[in-house]
Amino acid sequence: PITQVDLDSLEDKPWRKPGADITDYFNYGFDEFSWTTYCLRQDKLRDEYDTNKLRTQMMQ
Amino acid sequence: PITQVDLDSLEDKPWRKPGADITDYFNYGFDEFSWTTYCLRQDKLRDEYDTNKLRTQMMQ
Amino acid sequence: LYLHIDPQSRIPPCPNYERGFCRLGPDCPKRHVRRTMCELYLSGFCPKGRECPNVHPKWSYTESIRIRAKGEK
Ligand SMILES: [Zn+2]
Ligand SMILES: [Zn+2]
Repeated sequence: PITQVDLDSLEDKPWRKPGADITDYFNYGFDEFSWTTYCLRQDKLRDEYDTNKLRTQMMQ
Repeated sequence: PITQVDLDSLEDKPWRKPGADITDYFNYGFDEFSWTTYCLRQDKLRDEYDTNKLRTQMMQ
Repeated sequence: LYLHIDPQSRIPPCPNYERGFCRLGPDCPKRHVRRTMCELYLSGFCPKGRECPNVHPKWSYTESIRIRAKGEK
């Protein structure tokens, strides 16, 4: 299942509208900047994990 | 913020008593373990991904 | 007209239970409404906001919704 939505893929950013409550959209105190940082770090962790897994498989 | 949680230190766990309905206490399908994990995740992410903190880190 | 309103609906929903946990359980004077949390919001972000059919529970740091931690009274 999709657990992370890429902000760049969204044309409409309703939380930017005046009067919008950002916590209706973002949990854990995230905003656009911190959510993007978090997603990048998650990807990095996954990439490192995948690379290590691949390396182990290749050495067998 | 609390960083270490020992569930066994909780003397009174009324939801564990016979005949108790855990959903009277926990919403969204949480139980004591997943709830504690969720609380810790809230603490951790709110602290680690604080936007001001992230920006300071990037400027160093 | 007002006579047809379910008396239960006049009891305000419990803010702790809305966050996820209320230690008072069945003894709570407020209403505990069982609901479903949004998976995307649980992961951190849901683009639907208030339009989402599932709940985006609001968080606030409150001792009362914590399960007691080590050394705490
Ligand atoms: Zn309650
Ligand atoms: Zn949602």
